[in-house]
Amino acid sequence: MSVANVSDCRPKTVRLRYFALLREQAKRDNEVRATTARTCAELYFELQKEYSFPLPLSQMKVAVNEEFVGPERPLQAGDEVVFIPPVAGG
Amino acid sequence: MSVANVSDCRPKTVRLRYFALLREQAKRDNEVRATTARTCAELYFELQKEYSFPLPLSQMKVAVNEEFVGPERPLQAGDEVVFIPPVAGG
Amino acid sequence: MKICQFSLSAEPLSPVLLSRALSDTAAGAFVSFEGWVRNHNRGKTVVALEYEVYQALALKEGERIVAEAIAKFGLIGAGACHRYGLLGLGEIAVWVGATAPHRCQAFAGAAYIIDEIKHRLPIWKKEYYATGSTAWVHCSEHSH
Amino acid sequence: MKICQFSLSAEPLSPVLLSRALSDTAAGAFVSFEGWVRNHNRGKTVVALEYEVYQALALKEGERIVAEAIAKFGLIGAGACHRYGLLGLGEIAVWVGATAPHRCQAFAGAAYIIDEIKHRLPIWKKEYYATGSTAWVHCSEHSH
Repeated sequence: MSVANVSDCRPKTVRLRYFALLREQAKRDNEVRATTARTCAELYFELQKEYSFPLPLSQMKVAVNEEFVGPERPLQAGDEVVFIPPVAGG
Repeated sequence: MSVANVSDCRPKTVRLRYFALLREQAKRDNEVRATTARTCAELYFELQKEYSFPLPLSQMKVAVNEEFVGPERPLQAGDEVVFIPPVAGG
Repeated sequence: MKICQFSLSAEPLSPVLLSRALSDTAAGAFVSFEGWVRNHNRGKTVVALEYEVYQALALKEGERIVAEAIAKFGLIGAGACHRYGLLGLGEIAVWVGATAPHRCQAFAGAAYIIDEIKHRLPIWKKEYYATGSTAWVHCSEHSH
Repeated sequence: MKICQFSLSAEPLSPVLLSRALSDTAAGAFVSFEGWVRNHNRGKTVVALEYEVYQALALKEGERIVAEAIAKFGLIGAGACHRYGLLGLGEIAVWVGATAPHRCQAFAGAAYIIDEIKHRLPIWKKEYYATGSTAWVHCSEHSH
Protein backbone atom coordinates (compact mmCIF):
# COMPACT_ATOMS: atom_id res chain seq x y z
CA MET A 1 0.00 0.00 0.00
CA SER A 2 1.45 3.34 -1.01
CA VAL A 3 1.93 6.28 1.31
CA ALA A 4 -0.81 8.14 -0.51
CA ASN A 5 -3.28 5.34 0.10
CA VAL A 6 -2.41 5.15 3.78
CA SER A 7 -3.11 8.86 3.97
CA ASP A 8 -6.39 8.38 2.07
CA CYS A 9 -7.60 5.81 4.58
CA ARG A 10 -7.31 8.01 7.63
CA PRO A 11 -10.71 9.29 8.74
CA LYS A 12 -11.30 12.86 7.66
CA THR A 13 -14.03 15.26 8.53
CA VAL A 14 -16.29 16.54 5.77
CA ARG A 15 -19.46 18.59 5.79
CA LEU A 16 -22.57 17.34 4.01
CA ARG A 17 -25.66 19.26 2.95
CA TYR A 18 -28.88 17.50 2.00
CA PHE A 19 -31.62 18.77 -0.28
CA ALA A 20 -35.09 17.64 -1.30
CA LEU A 21 -35.58 13.87 -1.26
CA LEU A 22 -32.21 13.25 0.45
CA ARG A 23 -32.96 15.85 3.12
CA GLU A 24 -36.27 14.17 3.88
CA GLN A 25 -34.71 10.70 3.86
CA ALA A 26 -31.76 11.69 6.06
CA LYS A 27 -34.08 13.76 8.30
CA ARG A 28 -31.50 16.55 8.40
CA ASP A 29 -30.27 19.27 6.08
CA ASN A 30 -26.59 19.04 6.96
CA GLU A 31 -24.10 17.12 9.04
CA VAL A 32 -20.41 17.07 9.87
CA ARG A 33 -19.11 13.57 9.37
CA ALA A 34 -15.87 11.65 9.96
CA THR A 35 -15.41 9.18 7.15
CA THR A 36 -12.81 6.83 5.73
CA ALA A 37 -14.33 7.11 2.25
CA ARG A 38 -11.65 8.02 -0.26
CA THR A 39 -13.93 9.40 -2.95
CA CYS A 40 -17.34 11.02 -3.25
CA ALA A 41 -18.68 7.75 -4.63
CA GLU A 42 -17.50 5.81 -1.59
CA LEU A 43 -19.04 8.44 0.67
CA TYR A 44 -22.37 8.08 -1.13
CA PHE A 45 -22.37 4.29 -0.65
CA GLU A 46 -21.70 4.84 3.06
CA LEU A 47 -24.61 7.31 3.34
CA GLN A 48 -26.89 5.14 1.23
CA LYS A 49 -26.52 2.29 3.77
CA GLU A 50 -27.13 4.57 6.71
CA TYR A 51 -30.13 6.50 5.36
CA SER A 52 -31.56 4.04 2.82
CA PHE A 53 -31.31 6.60 0.01
CA PRO A 54 -33.41 5.08 -2.77
CA LEU A 55 -31.54 6.63 -5.69
CA PRO A 56 -28.48 4.95 -7.21
CA LEU A 57 -25.34 7.07 -7.56
CA SER A 58 -25.77 6.97 -11.35
CA GLN A 59 -28.81 9.25 -11.00
CA MET A 60 -27.01 11.80 -8.84
CA LYS A 61 -24.70 14.66 -9.54
CA VAL A 62 -22.04 15.59 -7.04
CA ALA A 63 -20.82 19.00 -5.94
CA VAL A 64 -17.82 19.69 -3.74
CA ASN A 65 -17.16 23.17 -2.39
CA GLU A 66 -19.91 24.63 -4.60
CA GLU A 67 -18.65 23.18 -7.89
CA PHE A 68 -19.81 20.14 -9.83
CA VAL A 69 -17.28 17.29 -9.73
CA GLY A 70 -17.10 13.70 -10.92
CA PRO A 71 -18.06 10.93 -8.44
CA GLU A 72 -14.47 9.66 -8.32
CA ARG A 73 -13.12 12.93 -6.96
CA PRO A 74 -10.91 12.20 -3.90
CA LEU A 75 -12.32 13.49 -0.64
CA GLN A 76 -10.28 15.95 1.37
CA ALA A 77 -10.67 17.05 4.94
CA GLY A 78 -12.95 20.09 5.17
CA ASP A 79 -14.75 19.45 1.89
CA GLU A 80 -18.39 20.47 1.67
CA VAL A 81 -20.08 17.69 -0.26
CA VAL A 82 -23.57 17.80 -1.78
CA PHE A 83 -25.22 14.89 -3.57
CA ILE A 84 -27.71 16.30 -6.06
CA PRO A 85 -30.77 14.20 -6.83
CA PRO A 86 -32.50 14.74 -10.21
CA VAL A 87 -33.38 18.42 -10.57
CA ALA A 88 -36.43 20.22 -11.89
CA GLY A 89 -36.01 23.86 -12.67
CA GLY A 90 -38.78 25.82 -14.33
CA MET B 1 -68.85 40.44 -77.59
CA SER B 2 -71.06 38.81 -74.98
CA VAL B 3 -73.61 40.64 -72.87
CA ALA B 4 -71.42 40.13 -69.81
CA ASN B 5 -68.43 41.79 -71.48
CA VAL B 6 -70.51 44.74 -72.62
CA SER B 7 -71.57 45.14 -69.02
CA ASP B 8 -67.91 44.90 -67.88
CA CYS B 9 -66.87 47.75 -70.15
CA ARG B 10 -69.30 50.30 -68.81
CA PRO B 11 -67.60 52.78 -66.48
CA LYS B 12 -68.24 51.94 -62.85
CA THR B 13 -67.49 53.86 -59.72
CA VAL B 14 -65.09 52.40 -57.17
CA ARG B 15 -63.50 53.76 -54.04
CA LEU B 16 -59.74 53.63 -53.57
CA ARG B 17 -57.69 53.99 -50.40
CA TYR B 18 -53.97 54.67 -50.50
CA PHE B 19 -51.41 53.81 -47.85
CA ALA B 20 -47.74 54.51 -47.25
CA LEU B 21 -45.70 54.89 -50.43
CA LEU B 22 -48.79 54.94 -52.67
CA ARG B 23 -50.47 57.57 -50.50
CA GLU B 24 -47.43 59.81 -50.77
CA GLN B 25 -47.12 59.20 -54.50
CA ALA B 26 -50.84 59.81 -55.22
CA LYS B 27 -50.85 62.76 -52.80
CA ARG B 28 -54.16 61.57 -51.35
CA ASP B 29 -55.36 58.85 -49.03
CA ASN B 30 -58.55 58.00 -50.90
CA GLU B 31 -60.56 58.80 -53.98
CA VAL B 32 -63.80 57.87 -55.69
CA ARG B 33 -63.07 56.98 -59.28
CA ALA B 34 -65.04 56.12 -62.42
CA THR B 35 -63.16 53.50 -64.35
CA THR B 36 -63.59 51.13 -67.29
CA ALA B 37 -61.03 48.72 -65.83
CA ARG B 38 -62.51 45.24 -65.69
CA THR B 39 -60.18 43.83 -63.06
CA CYS B 40 -58.06 45.01 -60.16
CA ALA B 41 -54.97 44.52 -62.31
CA GLU B 42 -56.32 46.78 -65.05
CA LEU B 43 -57.21 49.39 -62.43
CA TYR B 44 -53.66 49.29 -61.10
CA PHE B 45 -52.19 49.88 -64.55
CA GLU B 46 -54.51 52.86 -64.96
CA LEU B 47 -53.41 54.31 -61.63
CA GLN B 48 -49.77 53.54 -62.27
CA LYS B 49 -49.87 55.75 -65.39
CA GLU B 50 -51.62 58.58 -63.61
CA TYR B 51 -49.53 58.64 -60.42
CA SER B 52 -46.25 57.09 -61.61
CA PHE B 53 -46.40 54.39 -58.93
CA PRO B 54 -42.89 52.92 -58.93
CA LEU B 55 -43.84 49.41 -57.83
CA PRO B 56 -44.87 46.73 -60.32
CA LEU B 57 -48.17 44.93 -59.66
CA SER B 58 -46.19 41.75 -58.94
CA GLN B 59 -44.92 43.34 -55.70
CA MET B 60 -48.39 44.37 -54.55
CA LYS B 61 -51.19 42.58 -52.81
CA VAL B 62 -54.76 43.58 -53.50
CA ALA B 63 -57.69 43.89 -51.12
CA VAL B 64 -61.31 44.48 -52.12
CA ASN B 65 -63.93 45.26 -49.48
CA GLU B 66 -61.48 44.47 -46.69
CA GLU B 67 -60.47 41.03 -47.94
CA PHE B 68 -57.39 39.93 -49.88
CA VAL B 69 -58.18 39.00 -53.49
CA GLY B 70 -56.21 37.98 -56.58
CA PRO B 71 -55.28 40.73 -59.06
CA GLU B 72 -57.62 39.27 -61.69
CA ARG B 73 -60.68 39.73 -59.55
CA PRO B 74 -63.41 41.49 -61.62
CA LEU B 75 -64.21 45.01 -60.45
CA GLN B 76 -67.77 45.77 -59.42
CA ALA B 77 -69.44 49.12 -58.90
CA GLY B 78 -69.09 50.21 -55.27
CA ASP B 79 -65.98 48.12 -54.54
CA GLU B 80 -63.46 49.53 -52.10
CA VAL B 81 -60.07 48.68 -53.56
CA VAL B 82 -56.71 48.88 -51.78
CA PHE B 83 -53.37 48.13 -53.40
CA ILE B 84 -51.00 46.98 -50.70
CA PRO B 85 -47.30 47.76 -51.19
CA PRO B 86 -44.76 45.51 -49.40
CA VAL B 87 -45.56 45.44 -45.70
CA ALA B 88 -43.36 45.57 -42.60
CA GLY B 89 -45.01 44.55 -39.38
CA GLY B 90 -42.98 44.24 -36.20
CA MET C 1 -62.62 28.64 -24.35
CA LYS C 2 -59.34 29.57 -26.00
CA ILE C 3 -58.23 33.18 -25.74
CA CYS C 4 -57.46 34.63 -29.17
CA GLN C 5 -56.85 38.35 -29.33
CA PHE C 6 -55.45 40.80 -31.81
CA SER C 7 -55.49 44.55 -31.48
CA LEU C 8 -53.97 47.76 -32.81
CA SER C 9 -52.98 50.61 -30.54
CA ALA C 10 -52.06 54.26 -30.99
CA GLU C 11 -50.88 54.32 -27.36
CA PRO C 12 -47.77 52.69 -25.81
CA LEU C 13 -48.24 48.96 -25.26
CA SER C 14 -48.38 47.49 -21.76
CA PRO C 15 -46.93 43.95 -21.68
CA VAL C 16 -48.31 43.47 -18.16
CA LEU C 17 -51.89 44.16 -19.21
CA LEU C 18 -51.55 42.23 -22.46
CA SER C 19 -50.12 39.14 -20.76
CA ARG C 20 -52.65 39.29 -17.94
CA ALA C 21 -55.38 38.63 -20.50
CA LEU C 22 -53.74 35.25 -21.18
CA SER C 23 -53.63 34.11 -17.53
CA ASP C 24 -54.85 30.54 -17.23
CA THR C 25 -53.97 28.05 -14.50
CA ALA C 26 -53.97 25.24 -17.08
CA ALA C 27 -50.97 26.91 -18.79
CA GLY C 28 -47.46 25.92 -17.72
CA ALA C 29 -45.57 28.01 -20.25
CA PHE C 30 -45.86 31.59 -21.45
CA VAL C 31 -43.66 33.02 -24.20
CA SER C 32 -43.76 36.62 -25.31
CA PHE C 33 -42.05 38.52 -28.09
CA GLU C 34 -41.58 42.28 -28.22
CA GLY C 35 -40.30 44.19 -31.21
CA TRP C 36 -38.41 47.24 -29.96
CA VAL C 37 -37.60 50.37 -31.96
CA ARG C 38 -33.86 50.19 -32.33
CA ASN C 39 -31.34 52.88 -33.05
CA HIS C 40 -30.02 51.47 -36.31
CA ASN C 41 -31.04 49.51 -39.39
CA ARG C 42 -29.05 48.59 -42.47
CA GLY C 43 -26.12 50.75 -41.36
CA LYS C 44 -28.17 53.88 -40.74
CA THR C 45 -28.85 55.66 -37.46
CA VAL C 46 -32.58 55.59 -36.80
CA VAL C 47 -34.15 58.24 -34.57
CA ALA C 48 -37.84 57.33 -34.84
CA LEU C 49 -40.32 55.07 -36.63
CA GLU C 50 -43.78 55.61 -38.01
CA TYR C 51 -46.29 52.82 -38.62
CA GLU C 52 -49.24 53.36 -40.94
CA VAL C 53 -51.93 50.69 -40.87
CA TYR C 54 -54.93 49.63 -42.92
CA GLN C 55 -56.97 49.04 -39.78
CA ALA C 56 -59.99 47.08 -40.97
CA LEU C 57 -57.95 44.52 -42.87
CA ALA C 58 -55.12 44.41 -40.33
CA LEU C 59 -57.55 43.50 -37.55
CA LYS C 60 -59.01 40.66 -39.61
CA GLU C 61 -55.62 39.36 -40.72
CA GLY C 62 -54.14 39.67 -37.24
CA GLU C 63 -56.98 37.64 -35.73
CA ARG C 64 -56.54 35.01 -38.43
CA ILE C 65 -52.82 34.73 -37.68
CA VAL C 66 -53.39 34.30 -33.94
CA ALA C 67 -56.12 31.72 -34.54
CA GLU C 68 -53.84 29.79 -36.92
CA ALA C 69 -51.10 29.65 -34.28
CA ILE C 70 -53.53 28.36 -31.63
CA ALA C 71 -54.72 25.59 -33.96
CA LYS C 72 -51.28 24.65 -35.32
CA PHE C 73 -49.47 24.44 -31.99
CA GLY C 74 -52.23 23.50 -29.56
CA LEU C 75 -51.91 26.75 -27.63
CA ILE C 76 -54.12 27.49 -24.66
CA GLY C 77 -54.26 31.13 -25.63
CA ALA C 78 -52.48 33.72 -27.71
CA GLY C 79 -52.64 37.40 -28.41
CA ALA C 80 -50.84 40.14 -30.26
CA CYS C 81 -50.98 43.92 -30.39
CA HIS C 82 -49.36 46.20 -32.95
CA ARG C 83 -48.63 49.84 -32.29
CA TYR C 84 -49.14 52.47 -34.98
CA GLY C 85 -48.30 56.16 -35.35
CA LEU C 86 -44.97 57.73 -34.40
CA LEU C 87 -42.67 55.75 -32.06
CA GLY C 88 -39.45 56.75 -30.32
CA LEU C 89 -36.35 54.61 -29.71
CA GLY C 90 -36.87 51.74 -27.28
CA GLU C 91 -40.66 51.76 -27.59
CA ILE C 92 -42.53 48.52 -28.18
CA ALA C 93 -43.73 48.27 -31.80
CA VAL C 94 -45.39 44.89 -31.45
CA TRP C 95 -46.20 42.47 -28.63
CA VAL C 96 -46.95 38.76 -29.04
CA GLY C 97 -47.85 36.32 -26.29
CA ALA C 98 -48.62 32.62 -26.30
CA THR C 99 -49.53 30.18 -23.53
CA ALA C 100 -49.43 26.40 -23.73
CA PRO C 101 -49.18 23.33 -21.52
CA HIS C 102 -45.53 22.89 -22.62
CA ARG C 103 -42.82 25.33 -23.54
CA CYS C 104 -42.06 24.03 -27.05
CA GLN C 105 -45.58 24.85 -28.14
CA ALA C 106 -45.46 28.32 -26.62
CA PHE C 107 -42.12 29.14 -28.30
CA ALA C 108 -43.28 27.81 -31.67
CA GLY C 109 -46.61 29.63 -31.43
CA ALA C 110 -45.10 33.01 -30.56
CA ALA C 111 -42.47 32.67 -33.33
CA TYR C 112 -45.18 31.77 -35.87
CA ILE C 113 -47.31 34.78 -34.95
CA ILE C 114 -44.50 37.33 -35.26
CA ASP C 115 -43.25 35.78 -38.53
CA GLU C 116 -46.71 35.98 -40.07
CA ILE C 117 -47.36 39.49 -38.72
CA LYS C 118 -44.17 40.70 -40.39
CA HIS C 119 -45.16 39.27 -43.76
CA ARG C 120 -48.94 39.48 -43.86
CA LEU C 121 -50.23 42.36 -41.75
CA PRO C 122 -51.13 45.39 -43.89
CA ILE C 123 -48.95 47.80 -41.95
CA TRP C 124 -46.09 49.93 -43.21
CA LYS C 125 -42.99 51.21 -41.50
CA LYS C 126 -41.23 54.49 -42.19
CA GLU C 127 -37.80 54.98 -40.71
CA TYR C 128 -36.62 58.46 -39.72
CA TYR C 129 -32.85 58.78 -39.92
CA ALA C 130 -30.39 61.01 -38.08
CA THR C 131 -29.57 62.59 -41.46
CA GLY C 132 -33.13 63.95 -41.74
CA SER C 133 -34.12 61.57 -44.53
CA THR C 134 -36.85 58.94 -44.29
CA ALA C 135 -37.64 55.66 -46.01
CA TRP C 136 -40.44 53.11 -46.18
CA VAL C 137 -38.81 49.80 -45.37
CA HIS C 138 -40.31 46.38 -45.78
CA CYS C 139 -39.72 42.96 -44.37
CA SER C 140 -37.63 41.58 -47.21
CA GLU C 141 -35.07 44.33 -46.54
CA HIS C 142 -34.60 43.92 -42.82
CA SER C 143 -35.61 41.81 -39.87
CA HIS C 144 -35.65 42.02 -36.12
CA MET D 1 -21.17 45.81 -22.10
CA LYS D 2 -23.50 42.83 -22.33
CA ILE D 3 -26.10 42.43 -19.62
CA CYS D 4 -25.92 38.95 -18.07
CA GLN D 5 -28.01 38.39 -14.96
CA PHE D 6 -29.18 35.44 -12.96
CA SER D 7 -30.98 35.61 -9.63
CA LEU D 8 -33.07 33.61 -7.18
CA SER D 9 -36.07 35.09 -5.43
CA ALA D 10 -38.24 34.13 -2.48
CA GLU D 11 -40.71 36.85 -3.52
CA PRO D 12 -43.08 36.91 -6.53
CA LEU D 13 -41.26 37.77 -9.77
CA SER D 14 -41.95 41.02 -11.62
CA PRO D 15 -41.54 40.59 -15.39
CA VAL D 16 -41.70 44.37 -15.84
CA LEU D 17 -38.75 45.00 -13.56
CA LEU D 18 -36.78 42.03 -14.86
CA SER D 19 -37.23 43.03 -18.50
CA ARG D 20 -36.48 46.68 -17.79
CA ALA D 21 -32.95 45.64 -16.83
CA LEU D 22 -32.48 44.43 -20.40
CA SER D 23 -33.56 47.68 -22.09
CA ASP D 24 -31.15 48.65 -24.83
CA THR D 25 -31.86 50.79 -27.87
CA ALA D 26 -29.54 48.58 -29.95
CA ALA D 27 -31.95 45.67 -29.43
CA GLY D 28 -34.74 45.08 -31.93
CA ALA D 29 -36.11 41.90 -30.43
CA PHE D 30 -36.98 40.80 -26.91
CA VAL D 31 -38.21 37.30 -26.08
CA SER D 32 -39.28 36.22 -22.64
CA PHE D 33 -40.33 32.90 -21.19
CA GLU D 34 -42.32 32.43 -18.02
CA GLY D 35 -42.96 29.09 -16.33
CA TRP D 36 -46.34 29.26 -14.60
CA VAL D 37 -47.56 26.98 -11.82
CA ARG D 38 -50.29 24.99 -13.47
CA ASN D 39 -53.19 23.12 -11.97
CA HIS D 40 -52.28 19.66 -13.24
CA ASN D 41 -49.32 17.44 -14.05
CA ARG D 42 -49.21 13.83 -15.19
CA GLY D 43 -52.94 13.44 -14.65
CA LYS D 44 -53.00 14.79 -11.10
CA THR D 45 -54.61 17.95 -9.80
CA VAL D 46 -51.89 20.22 -8.43
CA VAL D 47 -52.74 22.82 -5.77
CA ALA D 48 -49.30 24.24 -5.00
CA LEU D 49 -45.59 23.82 -5.68
CA GLU D 50 -42.51 24.13 -3.55
CA TYR D 51 -39.02 24.78 -4.86
CA GLU D 52 -35.98 24.01 -2.76
CA VAL D 53 -32.67 25.38 -4.05
CA TYR D 54 -28.97 24.93 -3.40
CA GLN D 55 -28.39 28.66 -3.59
CA ALA D 56 -24.62 29.02 -3.89
CA LEU D 57 -24.31 26.50 -6.72
CA ALA D 58 -27.56 27.54 -8.42
CA LEU D 59 -26.37 31.14 -8.68
CA LYS D 60 -23.08 30.06 -10.26
CA GLU D 61 -24.72 27.59 -12.65
CA GLY D 62 -27.48 30.04 -13.58
CA GLU D 63 -24.94 32.73 -14.47
CA ARG D 64 -22.98 30.22 -16.55
CA ILE D 65 -26.13 29.25 -18.47
CA VAL D 66 -27.04 32.87 -19.25
CA ALA D 67 -23.46 33.65 -20.31
CA GLU D 68 -23.41 30.59 -22.60
CA ALA D 69 -26.62 31.73 -24.29
CA ILE D 70 -25.22 35.23 -24.89
CA ALA D 71 -22.07 33.80 -26.47
CA LYS D 72 -23.81 31.09 -28.53
CA PHE D 73 -26.54 33.27 -30.04
CA GLY D 74 -24.95 36.73 -30.13
CA LEU D 75 -27.46 38.16 -27.68
CA ILE D 76 -27.27 41.78 -26.60
CA GLY D 77 -28.37 40.83 -23.12
CA ALA D 78 -30.08 38.07 -21.19
CA GLY D 79 -31.31 37.36 -17.72
CA ALA D 80 -33.19 34.81 -15.71
CA CYS D 81 -34.71 34.60 -12.26
CA HIS D 82 -35.97 31.50 -10.48
CA ARG D 83 -38.45 31.62 -7.64
CA TYR D 84 -38.12 29.34 -4.61
CA GLY D 85 -40.29 28.48 -1.61
CA LEU D 86 -44.01 27.81 -1.74
CA LEU D 87 -45.92 28.93 -4.88
CA GLY D 88 -49.63 29.02 -5.62
CA LEU D 89 -51.37 28.28 -8.93
CA GLY D 90 -50.69 30.79 -11.67
CA GLU D 91 -47.56 32.19 -10.03
CA ILE D 92 -44.38 32.62 -12.05
CA ALA D 93 -41.83 29.93 -11.16
CA VAL D 94 -39.15 31.11 -13.55
CA TRP D 95 -38.59 34.10 -15.84
CA VAL D 96 -36.16 34.21 -18.76
CA GLY D 97 -35.51 37.20 -21.03
CA ALA D 98 -33.22 37.66 -24.04
CA THR D 99 -32.57 40.63 -26.29
CA ALA D 100 -30.89 40.58 -29.69
CA PRO D 101 -30.63 42.55 -32.90
CA HIS D 102 -32.89 39.97 -34.63
CA ARG D 103 -35.73 37.83 -33.43
CA CYS D 104 -34.29 34.39 -34.30
CA GLN D 105 -31.41 34.96 -31.93
CA ALA D 106 -33.68 36.15 -29.14
CA PHE D 107 -36.00 33.11 -29.51
CA ALA D 108 -33.09 30.66 -29.64
CA GLY D 109 -31.36 32.29 -26.68
CA ALA D 110 -34.42 32.26 -24.43
CA ALA D 111 -35.20 28.64 -25.36
CA TYR D 112 -31.61 27.60 -24.61
CA ILE D 113 -31.65 29.25 -21.19
CA ILE D 114 -34.88 27.62 -20.04
CA ASP D 115 -33.83 24.20 -21.39
CA GLU D 116 -30.54 24.36 -19.50
CA ILE D 117 -32.16 25.70 -16.33
CA LYS D 118 -34.54 22.75 -16.29
CA HIS D 119 -31.73 20.24 -16.59
CA ARG D 120 -28.78 21.81 -14.81
CA LEU D 121 -29.92 24.16 -12.06
CA PRO D 122 -29.68 22.52 -8.61
CA ILE D 123 -33.29 23.18 -7.68
CA TRP D 124 -36.00 20.71 -6.78
CA LYS D 125 -39.73 20.81 -7.19
CA LYS D 126 -42.30 19.27 -4.89
CA GLU D 127 -45.86 19.05 -6.12
CA TYR D 128 -48.76 19.28 -3.68
CA TYR D 129 -51.82 17.42 -4.94
CA ALA D 130 -55.52 17.87 -4.27
CA THR D 131 -55.48 14.42 -2.65
CA GLY D 132 -53.15 15.72 0.09
CA SER D 133 -50.15 13.75 -1.15
CA THR D 134 -46.91 15.28 -2.39
CA ALA D 135 -44.09 14.22 -4.71
CA TRP D 136 -40.67 15.41 -5.77
CA VAL D 137 -40.81 15.54 -9.56
CA HIS D 138 -37.92 15.98 -11.91
CA CYS D 139 -37.45 17.09 -15.44
CA SER D 140 -37.30 13.66 -17.05
CA GLU D 141 -40.83 13.00 -15.77
CA HIS D 142 -42.58 16.12 -16.99
CA SER D 143 -42.07 19.28 -18.95
CA HIS D 144 -43.64 22.67 -19.32
